[in-house]
Amino acid sequence: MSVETSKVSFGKAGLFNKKIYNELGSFTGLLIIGFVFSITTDNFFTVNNLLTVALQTAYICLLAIAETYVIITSGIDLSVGSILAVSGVVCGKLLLAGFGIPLSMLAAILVGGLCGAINGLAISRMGIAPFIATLGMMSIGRGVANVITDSLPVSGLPEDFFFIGGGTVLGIIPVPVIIMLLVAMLFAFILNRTAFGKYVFALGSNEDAARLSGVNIGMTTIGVYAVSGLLSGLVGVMLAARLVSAQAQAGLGYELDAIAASIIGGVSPMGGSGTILGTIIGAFIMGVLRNGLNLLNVNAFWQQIAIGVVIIVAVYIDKLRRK
Amino acid sequence: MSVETSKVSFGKAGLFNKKIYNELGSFTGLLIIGFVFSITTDNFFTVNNLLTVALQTAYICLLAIAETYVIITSGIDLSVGSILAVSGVVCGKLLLAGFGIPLSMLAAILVGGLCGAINGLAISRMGIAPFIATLGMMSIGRGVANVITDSLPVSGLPEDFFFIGGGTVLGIIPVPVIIMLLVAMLFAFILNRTAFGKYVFALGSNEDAARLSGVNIGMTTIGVYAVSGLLSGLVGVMLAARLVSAQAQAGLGYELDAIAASIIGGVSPMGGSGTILGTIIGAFIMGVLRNGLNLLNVNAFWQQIAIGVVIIVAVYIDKLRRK
Amino acid sequence: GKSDTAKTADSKNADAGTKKRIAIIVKGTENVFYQSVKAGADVAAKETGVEYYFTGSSAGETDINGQVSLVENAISQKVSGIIIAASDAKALVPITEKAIAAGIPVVVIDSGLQTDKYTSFLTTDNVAAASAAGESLAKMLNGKGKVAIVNFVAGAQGAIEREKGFKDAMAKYPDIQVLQTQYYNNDKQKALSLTQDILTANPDLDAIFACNEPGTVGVGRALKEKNNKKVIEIGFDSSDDIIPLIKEGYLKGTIVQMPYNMGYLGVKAMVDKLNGKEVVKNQDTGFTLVTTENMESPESQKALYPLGKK
Amino acid sequence: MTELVKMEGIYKTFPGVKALTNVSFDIRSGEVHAMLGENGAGKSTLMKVLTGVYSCDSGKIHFKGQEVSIHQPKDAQKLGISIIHQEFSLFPHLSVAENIFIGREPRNKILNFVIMEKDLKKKTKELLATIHLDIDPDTLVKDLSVAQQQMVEIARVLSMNSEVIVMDEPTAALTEREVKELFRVIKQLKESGVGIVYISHRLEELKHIADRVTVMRDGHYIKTVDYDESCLGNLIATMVGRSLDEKFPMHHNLTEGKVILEVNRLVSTGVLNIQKFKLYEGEIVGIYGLVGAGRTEFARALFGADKSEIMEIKIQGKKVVIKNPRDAIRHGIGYLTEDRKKDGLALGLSVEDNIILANLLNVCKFGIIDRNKSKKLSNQYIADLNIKTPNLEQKAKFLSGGNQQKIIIAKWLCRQAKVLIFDEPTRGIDIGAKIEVYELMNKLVVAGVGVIMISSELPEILGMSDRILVMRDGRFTGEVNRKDATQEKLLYHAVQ
Ligand SMILES: Nc1ncnc2c1ncn2[C@@H]1O[C@H](COP(=O)(O)OP(=O)(O)OP(=O)(O)O)[C@@H](O)[C@H]1O
Ligand SMILES: Nc1ncnc2c1ncn2[C@@H]1O[C@H](COP(=O)(O)OP(=O)(O)OP(=O)(O)O)[C@@H](O)[C@H]1O
Ligand SMILES: [Mg+2]
Ligand SMILES: [Mg+2]
Repeated sequence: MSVETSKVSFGKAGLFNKKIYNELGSFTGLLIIGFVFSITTDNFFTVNNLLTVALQTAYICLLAIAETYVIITSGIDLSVGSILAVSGVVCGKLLLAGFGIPLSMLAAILVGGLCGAINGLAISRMGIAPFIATLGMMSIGRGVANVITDSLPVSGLPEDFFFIGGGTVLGIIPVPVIIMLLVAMLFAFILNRTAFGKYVFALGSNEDAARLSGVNIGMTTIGVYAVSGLLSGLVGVMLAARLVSAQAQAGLGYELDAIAASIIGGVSPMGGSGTILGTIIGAFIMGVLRNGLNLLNVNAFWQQIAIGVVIIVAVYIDKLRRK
Repeated sequence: MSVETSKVSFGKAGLFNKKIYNELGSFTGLLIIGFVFSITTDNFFTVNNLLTVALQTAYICLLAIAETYVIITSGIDLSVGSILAVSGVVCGKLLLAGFGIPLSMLAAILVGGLCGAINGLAISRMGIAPFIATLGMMSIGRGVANVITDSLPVSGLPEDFFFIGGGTVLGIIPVPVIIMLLVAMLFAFILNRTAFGKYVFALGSNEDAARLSGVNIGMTTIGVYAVSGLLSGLVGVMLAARLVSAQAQAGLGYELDAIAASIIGGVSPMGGSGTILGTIIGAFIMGVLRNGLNLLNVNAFWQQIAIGVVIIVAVYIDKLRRK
Repeated sequence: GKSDTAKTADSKNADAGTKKRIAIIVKGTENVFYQSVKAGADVAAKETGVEYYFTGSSAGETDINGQVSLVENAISQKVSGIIIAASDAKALVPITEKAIAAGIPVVVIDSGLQTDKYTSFLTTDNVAAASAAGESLAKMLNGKGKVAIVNFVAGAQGAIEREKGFKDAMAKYPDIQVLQTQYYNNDKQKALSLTQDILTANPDLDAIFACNEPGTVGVGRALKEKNNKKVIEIGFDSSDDIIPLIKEGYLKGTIVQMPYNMGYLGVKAMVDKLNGKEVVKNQDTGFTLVTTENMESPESQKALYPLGKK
Repeated sequence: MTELVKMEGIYKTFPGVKALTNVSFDIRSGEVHAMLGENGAGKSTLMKVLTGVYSCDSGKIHFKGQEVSIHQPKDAQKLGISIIHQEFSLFPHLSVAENIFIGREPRNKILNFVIMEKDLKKKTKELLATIHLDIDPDTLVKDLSVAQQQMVEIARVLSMNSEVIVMDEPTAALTEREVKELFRVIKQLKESGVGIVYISHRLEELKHIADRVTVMRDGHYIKTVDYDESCLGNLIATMVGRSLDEKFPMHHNLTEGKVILEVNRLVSTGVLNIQKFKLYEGEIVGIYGLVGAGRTEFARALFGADKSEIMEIKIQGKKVVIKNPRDAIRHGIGYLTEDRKKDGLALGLSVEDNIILANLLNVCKFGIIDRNKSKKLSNQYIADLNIKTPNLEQKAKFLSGGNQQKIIIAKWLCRQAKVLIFDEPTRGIDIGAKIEVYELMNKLVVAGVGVIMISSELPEILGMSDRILVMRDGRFTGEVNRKDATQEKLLYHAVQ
């Protein structure tokens, strides 16, 4: 693909984005990383391992989609990891109380949405900076999850529950990957093709102009953080299902991974631009990197160094290409 | 002090800020929190405990001063905790190698400054978003600290070294508190009274305009992150001194505390405004809160919840007052 | 931790087919404790001529999901065997069972796993060890006093067990009051601050139990800063920072585990299994309670310096 | 007169846009060299090349006969070339004094990095006095009105003591009084031998100051002539490529339409005190006033953008409550703001997104956007308003100032509001486009829309309004009918 095509719009390039071309940079980066690992390790490029990577990355993808919405409005959500824990333990407790899998899951995800909406309220109605509001929720959520469980694992959950977090369809494709793809398509559609999506961009691009154009800033903000909470709740439920056990400590520190994935995927930290496809690529860059370095048996400390370097280099290459 | 005075400039109100009045809100918040603990516990309002709080908070204050500079330029520095660890272990290794306390400290702090300058270079020359550049450094720095020490504590340091991190002057005032106050005054002066300080504000207020006005954006950015690195290095050395042992795990997660302290203290997350005095008050709000809840013997999980709630409420009250 | 990388990197292609490769997956490679495990494994590997790699989630001990991923990676690499220190007793069960089903034997070290399909389980009995610590403390206190517990992370299996063992011992003495457990998240500085606050809040405190290395050091340093030898500290684990604290008397006693044994015996057990020999299902790797009084005894010295005195 | 600057064969392209093609230009000492051209003609780009904001693809720049290379703003500053940018380039969070002297603060003699606050303030006060601007040097720029901000920019350029000063639409944000002040300053500068480039779309200003005029079109240099009033018509024709017969197209004034908007009381302490205001269907009401008269405050309060204490208004005879812009829009009011960058456009979004932003619900079914409808609408307004953009996906920030303004107009046209408030609607748009906008307004009023036009341009107010209200200190101080209106009357009410 030559540089001259940069002005050619790819037309209706699916649900993800009008100009899929924008994502080619980070996608190339992903391919290069994958290629290097395919050569240097025996096992990277096997169906089994690739599915494993997809499964491992699906959770961070979902959280990164949440952050994408938030960061496009020029916010940040530090509470996804904690909300995830709250939803997970709520789901576990409800299952133990005998509410059945569908009902428990739904309620737990809604609890996540509620936590997110509270973030949104604090930000839009009380005027608290997103960093502080969600930092507060990060602490509160973790505390609540600990209080609910007394910090003991919630175990003895029905074995059927495992399907959501670790089951496979057609004997091979992990359920979380399917969930992630469906969610990604839905949220890409919402972002690009609905009024709400446009409001999200407008809010992040110029809040004053958006307000004066009749955008309901308050509802949009609450909506965005509620979406983030719902997705976190979903991930919480899925992680609990994968382990058939819910922990108050689940998802500690995942917020940084999720935010990093979005930004590596081209979401502007200043707000106003970003795509779901880019974010997913960003999450996979991180996921493939971790997996590949593990397969290479790189010492854990050198892995930390390598990951830091590759993240910066990947973003830099993408930057160069966009120029 | 009545609301009408809000437009009166306080003239030369010391080195911290032209308008000290702005800080009255968060300061009142701090006083209220302190007052509550003075009533509810026997030991909060004792010279001994207050000095303990000051000592515990001095480290976060220094990191928060670093973040203040960075956030005023509308950046963020996630790597302070890791840089701190690198400087700490470098200092430890140099001490073991017999370089003597002053030289080892100086070298270690400069290493911190160097890491910061690399952040600044990645941001200004490579155009990487501060979040990503410093996230990369966070990972790299931690990895380097682990590689240097093989993740074992660096112990057997000279006991004299303890003075920097835990010694007292006049038999009672902790050295870290004195260091913190001196550093705060110096950096408040630089921020308010020197050209570099103005450029920091200009960069955060309107980067395009700063460029058009001939401000050297690159050097200012590098300078700001180098300052952040130097201060992190200082804290790393001080923390190592306090334990008379350097750890690659030191300062894990401190970046969030430092950033929160700055924002609670009124630094705008969008850049362009903030004061050192406010930041110190912000750090003390968090420090007093932790100390007071510990003195109250509150269950650890309810502490998490309480801290989250109080942070949000404190910022909200400050917000209301500013209106 | 550099040798393992080099070793596997250059020998991998040459004799991947012949040599046996074992994955040792721990909770955190950054911990001194697991470094001793590795030291034991090194020796056993040399003795038996197998190869191994040593890994753990970079996100830390609470990252259960990360550890699951590491096991998955080991399975897709078709290693000969997995030695694991599980971050969670139940959560790691499905994936380890998957490994066993794929013909990869699993040896569990340090932390238990709630399945019986593993080959062998080698560990310190945390409950028994902490209980022993509690008993010896109760004796020092003459069965009377006020005791604080500072623990490393809420919810970690080891943390729960040690707290339980200690509290079980205390429960036998009605005149001993135990305060709310507080957590320092494996940060020595936080353990230090926490101790100061606990001492301020409870001027009449008699003793503190710290549940692992960072905590033991943090509490000890806090006491040393105030030159406080009145409050009795009992710790868990050993390190170069802990030993002087015992010598100086700020730390009255500490439980020393035998991680070296876990690594050494773990690899041995795995090799036996791979060679088709019988393996003991549950092995206690033991612990030693080192106190200021007994620290010069040979037994204590061996516990304190498993890698040999430098 | 000596030649200060000579630019030759300048080329500059942006992705998809040939902004400058083989342009030549020169500046002599002691002259005002005016530059004319439609929106997007390349005027600002040429000046940005001169002042180091952009590097040109090819071409030469000579300064006082020597070839120079200017790659960044600092290079130009060092040579003594400074510019007032078309778009504000101030620091909202810094004080007036800091803004003016940023990068050139008076320093302590020994500790060279320390700023002498007292000197800084003193120098600022002196400087502000020379342009008769009475503001405290400590005021933060974000607390100033648009016009005051523009004056601060002018002060900054004056403080540089440059030999060449470029003014890119300096008067777009000023009112009559400050414009006079500026012209006085320009004359002084001329006398002291400074060469000035003056870009403006207010052609009537030229007669006061211009010595030579250069015309540009579509990135090409067209010609340079000595200014002389008789040639203006000719120049306009060259500029827009056709002759314009009339400046202010007459509209068919429907006598006695129905009252569409009625304000009985609109009070906001210390800012606004409006007692009676009526707007009829099919009428254009002009609101005139000096800087800070409160016109923008009136518009914002009416639109619900600012809180007001008392607000009793009726729309089409029905009492309505407007608490926020959404309410206003729902009741059929549209508001084109005076500062397009600050609150008019989402600069990072596409042209299409900006145009349909206020109108999303009408192109949506169940919240899902009908892409074809949205494209069709946008294209229609791009054609109607002659907006120059390579495509619908172009980000708004890459359009020239005037075309950005047209996008905002398109946004409200597309919304089909019943009452439109235009705050400085023709700020920064070229003469051809102005007439298009006027014609559009006429079309709107014929269709029954009521228009409130806030403007600081007297000719525009006089030429377009059916009725003119004058504001001062947040109150209406006079009402004049179209036929009785004269400049003197309006100014009398404005300062009374
Ligand atoms: N940074 C940029 N990126 C892409 N295109 C640009 C950029 N800056 C200007 N242009 C384009 O270059 C052309 C010339 O713009 P310029 O701003 O010089 O016009 P102008 O004559 O100053 O117009 P106006 O009177 O509206 O200010 C326009 O088509 C504009 O869209
Ligand atoms: N953001 C602000 N903060 C404080 N005062 C302001 C602000 N904006 C405007 N003002 C002040 O409010 C008053 C009214 O300003 P306004 O902008 O409404 O005047 P205007 O008649 O619209 O004039 P202009 O031609 O400048 O638009 C002025 O005294 C101005 O200085
Ligand atoms: Mg222009
Ligand atoms: Mg106005």
